[in-house]
Amino acid sequence: MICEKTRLALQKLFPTPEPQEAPIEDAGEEKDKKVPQEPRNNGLVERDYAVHGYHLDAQVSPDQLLEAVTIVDEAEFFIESITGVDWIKDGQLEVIYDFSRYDFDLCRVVIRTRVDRNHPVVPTITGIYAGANWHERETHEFFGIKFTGHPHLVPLLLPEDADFHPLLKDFKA
Amino acid sequence: MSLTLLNVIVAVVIAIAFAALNAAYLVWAERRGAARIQRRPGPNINGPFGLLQPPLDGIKLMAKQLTIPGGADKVLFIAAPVLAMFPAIMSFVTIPFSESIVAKNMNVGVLMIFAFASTGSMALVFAGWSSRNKYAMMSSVRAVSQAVAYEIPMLITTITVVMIAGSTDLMEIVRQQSGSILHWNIFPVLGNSHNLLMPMSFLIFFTCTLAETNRAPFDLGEAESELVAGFHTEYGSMGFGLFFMGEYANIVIGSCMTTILFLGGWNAPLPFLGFIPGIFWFLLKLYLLIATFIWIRWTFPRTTIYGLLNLSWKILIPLSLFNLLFTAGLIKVF
Amino acid sequence: MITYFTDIYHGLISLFIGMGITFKEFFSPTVTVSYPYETLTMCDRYRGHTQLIANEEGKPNCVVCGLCEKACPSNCISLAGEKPEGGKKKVLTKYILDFTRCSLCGSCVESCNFNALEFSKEYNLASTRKEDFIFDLLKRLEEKNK
Amino acid sequence: MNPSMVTSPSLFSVDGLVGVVFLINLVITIVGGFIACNSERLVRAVAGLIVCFIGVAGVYYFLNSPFVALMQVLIYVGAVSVTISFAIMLAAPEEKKRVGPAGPLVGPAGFATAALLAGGFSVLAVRTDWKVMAKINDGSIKTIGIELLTNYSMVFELISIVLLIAILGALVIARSGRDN
Amino acid sequence: MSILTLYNDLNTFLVIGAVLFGIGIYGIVTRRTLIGMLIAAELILAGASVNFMAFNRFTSPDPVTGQVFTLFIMAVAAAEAAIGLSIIIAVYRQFKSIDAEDTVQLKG
Amino acid sequence: MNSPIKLQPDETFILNVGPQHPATHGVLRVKMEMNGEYIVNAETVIGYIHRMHEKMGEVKTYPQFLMNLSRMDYLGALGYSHGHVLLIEKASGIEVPERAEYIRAIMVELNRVASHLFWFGAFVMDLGGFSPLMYALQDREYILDMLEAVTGSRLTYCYFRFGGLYNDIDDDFISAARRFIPRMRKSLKKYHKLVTGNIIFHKRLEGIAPLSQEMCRKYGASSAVARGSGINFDVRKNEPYSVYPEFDFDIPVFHECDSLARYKVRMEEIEQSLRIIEQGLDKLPDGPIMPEKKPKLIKPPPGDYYQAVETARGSFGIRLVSDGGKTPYRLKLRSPTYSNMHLFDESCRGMMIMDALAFMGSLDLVIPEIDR
Repeated sequence: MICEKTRLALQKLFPTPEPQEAPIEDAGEEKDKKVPQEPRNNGLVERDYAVHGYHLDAQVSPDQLLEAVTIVDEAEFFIESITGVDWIKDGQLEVIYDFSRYDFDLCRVVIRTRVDRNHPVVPTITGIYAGANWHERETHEFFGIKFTGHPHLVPLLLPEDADFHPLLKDFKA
Repeated sequence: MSLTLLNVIVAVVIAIAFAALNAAYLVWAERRGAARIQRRPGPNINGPFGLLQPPLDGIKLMAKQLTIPGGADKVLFIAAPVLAMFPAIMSFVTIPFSESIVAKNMNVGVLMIFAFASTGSMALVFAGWSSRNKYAMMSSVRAVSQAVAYEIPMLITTITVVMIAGSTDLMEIVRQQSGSILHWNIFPVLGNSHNLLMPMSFLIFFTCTLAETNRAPFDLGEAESELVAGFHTEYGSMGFGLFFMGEYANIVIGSCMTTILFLGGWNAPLPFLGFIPGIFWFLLKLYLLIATFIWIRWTFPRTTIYGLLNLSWKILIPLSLFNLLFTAGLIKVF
Repeated sequence: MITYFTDIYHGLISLFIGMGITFKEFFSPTVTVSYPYETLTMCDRYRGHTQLIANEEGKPNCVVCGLCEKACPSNCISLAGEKPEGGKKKVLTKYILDFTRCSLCGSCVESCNFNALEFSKEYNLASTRKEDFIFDLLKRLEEKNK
Repeated sequence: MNPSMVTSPSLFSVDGLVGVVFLINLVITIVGGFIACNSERLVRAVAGLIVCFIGVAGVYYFLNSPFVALMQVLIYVGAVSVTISFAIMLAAPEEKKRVGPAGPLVGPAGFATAALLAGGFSVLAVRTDWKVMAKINDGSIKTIGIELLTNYSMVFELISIVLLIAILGALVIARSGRDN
Repeated sequence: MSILTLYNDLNTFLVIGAVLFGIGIYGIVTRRTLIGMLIAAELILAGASVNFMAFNRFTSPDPVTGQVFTLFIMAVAAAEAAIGLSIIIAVYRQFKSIDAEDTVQLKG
Repeated sequence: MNSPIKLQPDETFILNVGPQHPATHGVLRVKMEMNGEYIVNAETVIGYIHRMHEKMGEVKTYPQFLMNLSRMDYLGALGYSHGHVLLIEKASGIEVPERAEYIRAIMVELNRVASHLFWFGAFVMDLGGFSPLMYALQDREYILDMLEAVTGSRLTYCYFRFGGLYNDIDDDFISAARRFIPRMRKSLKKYHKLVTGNIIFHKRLEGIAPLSQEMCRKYGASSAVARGSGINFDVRKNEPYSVYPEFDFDIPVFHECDSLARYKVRMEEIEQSLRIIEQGLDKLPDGPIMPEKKPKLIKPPPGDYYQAVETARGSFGIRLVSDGGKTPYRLKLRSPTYSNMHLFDESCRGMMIMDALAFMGSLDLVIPEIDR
């Protein structure tokens, strides 16, 4: 129900449905790890909840992000968390937004966006979700991703003078 | 006049000793009582029943260094704890513990105690101000508004009792309550007034005593979950010790006043028990009241500052004013 | 106006109920144990620091396979062994447990396939020196055997 | 130490001790007054005021009027000083302004004026031949009460009206400032 | 007339009154803030009260008059403190200062 | 409580509540801009005990990370471990025996009761009442004794394993748990009489810090913070996991949105947890506690997995990004109080400091869990 609605709403962001599936999505199947994984293309994928724990997985480009989050906001989702993943082999950083609903009509939506590792800039969603503030600050200090338009982008958990980003894969303590 | 002045000086010395002893052992009683309420044993290692704990604590406090925070007003910082003890000790002078045990009975005894009690809040103001600490500062602002708010119903209720007794002499007030338990001011049956509102004025007076002595649930001045330790945040060693003793001395004074004004002072509850000396009954009532103080402290959560002021201005003051008018009417009619 | 008085009344009643409860508690027995004078026995599965299990001869069961060392998430185990002349099995010569880093997860005990490690019931450990918590378990075993 | 010791009571007699206490009391009063007017910090001034007023209460006690002495403590220390310290806390929360004399010349000039006035009054008082009466009031609260409600009932009423108006006025002024 | 019997002499009390009065005058002239002036004014009133009480004790045919006057002065002082302080607080709200010189503009 | 006094910025001062303050229960610091007793602005400063569990997760193998979860929230440790083991089991397809799942549920609920009891005591202590803490600790001690007899530790349990449990429960535990339930119900009645009914307590919490549903949604609040605002949300019901669908229990929801509602929700949750424990003990099947076939080395296939569980403090989410290796590629721990605490800054504006600290107490904070 709500999943379907959200899927349709999010689908509008991607004018042409992407036919191909990136290898990373094929969980459960045994894959040869030697094969270099291609970065996944933008698009919307429905996931198996029993395996992955969420329903919709939308990868958008950074400039589509606000649009996608607005759709989620209008469908009355709450923000669960924001985090990053460092895909060092692809030279990319991924920002993952988790959304869920205060409802028995279960639907978990994951919105993700990928940015260049050397120039990680993502628009902030604090204007839509005030609670994204801390999550974005945390992602900023752990990954060095800049959230443009963030009201108070200073270190939250790390010391004030920390100039490193510990969750980057090339960080060695 | 000259002899009485000497008496007063001697009495002050005795009062200091009494206050200090009481304060020390009330700390012990408080800790034991709190522990029992919380099903713990409490201090029980030093001496029998832990009775050596207070002197040892005192020695520890005195052995510590008195630190004065930078930027503090040194003179006031040191003067404040002394000022906290001063009114309580002065008040002991005029309290009649029995028919014969009184340092200096004054015919304005009631006034004397309230005059000195009212200076107590200034100690908190000075302590809070001179510490140069924001928590202490906020605490002293609270202490002032609290003192102003609760002095009024307390005085009005006292005036009610004074009107019934027709005297401000503490001994005279107690003498009029002699007979049996039913003659005490708290019970309106056989007493002087037949005022049915007396139990209520007892409750008002007792509540005001709790508030005036900064005891839980009215301990907003030192609300440790908000203001860390309030006005004595910056005090250590004997400065803290004096505040502590001052608090307990004030409790003793407040309970003495409650005993005298409402519970018949040194009078025995039943006439045939009169062979037991009055001091026994006085101290029994006094320590029962103090036990209630302790009991209340370990039962209730703390009020808020506006809840406290609302209680005073919206409930206690109107009720005590009504009580005053009612009593005046009764006295006029009968 | 009526609510004014009923509020006061109910408030007072609630206060007296609370005082009644603490009054009852005042006369209930204490539930605490005054610790240094009385102690409780630890339950069977209590997790103190680990210790070596000895066989009948008083020698440790350990065969120095090093599984516990690998399993430990905090790298607090270091052990060494040597093959004595003519012997078949390796013999433990050193088993150091850095208890300052141990988080008592039990991975080492679980990983041991030779019944050589167990949790002790030791809980009275206090020291002001860090070095006191670097245990030589072999030595401890010898002391225990004495 | 004192040449007129012969006619005076011994220092260690009871009367002598009373005299010593009175002198201490005097010193407390005057010193308190000086602190109240000279200290830079207003809170210290309030402390001085309290010390001074306790001294004044002692003076009243020596004038055989314990009731007025206690009223002095109750009203000045318990009420007026508390109110003043309240105002200090509300008005100057961070103690930004140290409070001293207004100008370099005001201090000496003020001191001269004050000294002249005080000295003049003292000389006037000492020079005048007052008719001291042997009759001493008994300091009883009852007499004062009866007098207040009979001969001086006008004063009594006036006090009540003044206090009432003061309370109302204070409320009105403090309230109206709040909306600005 | 010894220094130890001063408390039995009318002149002593009159001099105390005069000294308190003088201190008060000095304070009122030199203080810059309104609260300081108020404190000084209280001292002046105290000086007057001491005089009243002294005359009441030593020379009055009616032993109550002076005491009643002193009580009256106390009530007036309390009222004055209340009014004065509420004015001070109102002034502070207006000017963010309790310095008498900052508040010359009395247009409100 | 909105301030009736117009706030003027030049009259404010900064008050540092924390990092060492009796009301913050740990090293939390709130920089408050105050106007007298009123808070004009507040900024929460966290991270004083940040330990970077997420990075530890990336360098440790899956079993080695097990014990870290109990260090996150030292009061309700088992709930967090539960989320972790469920996630890894889901990702690597390990079947869990039914008995193990039941025991897990019982343990988690016991731990939840223990955590709520401690919160109850600490919350009342924040409000100035000391004795309820001691009573709550007595009941909690009973739970800890039971848990210690099974798991071996009292606070930072390392009990759940991938696929099952560290060791089985015995009859002593079952009988102790059965005895505990009526005892706890009796204590709950006492707490309600002593604390909930108390007029002072009531006046302090009623109408304090109302949180709208919209606000909860925007900040992602969960647990009692959401349920006290009338949001019917509990991961155990909304997104059933483990054996929770087998149990009959209710989600307590209160619509007053204030601190008192949050308090009531948690107290009611204790009762519901007792119901779950009761049913769990009744339905407890026999069987093994570890699966028969379990991969020696846990290597979840590459992919992105998410698991949410309801811990004592709210909806705990754990995300695993696996590249098929021995260690996780990325492990994200979404802690519930992180979101709940985030609310504080915005909603405490204009409140008095004592109300704000009562509100902070009602959020049920465990600082290591915020900082991770």
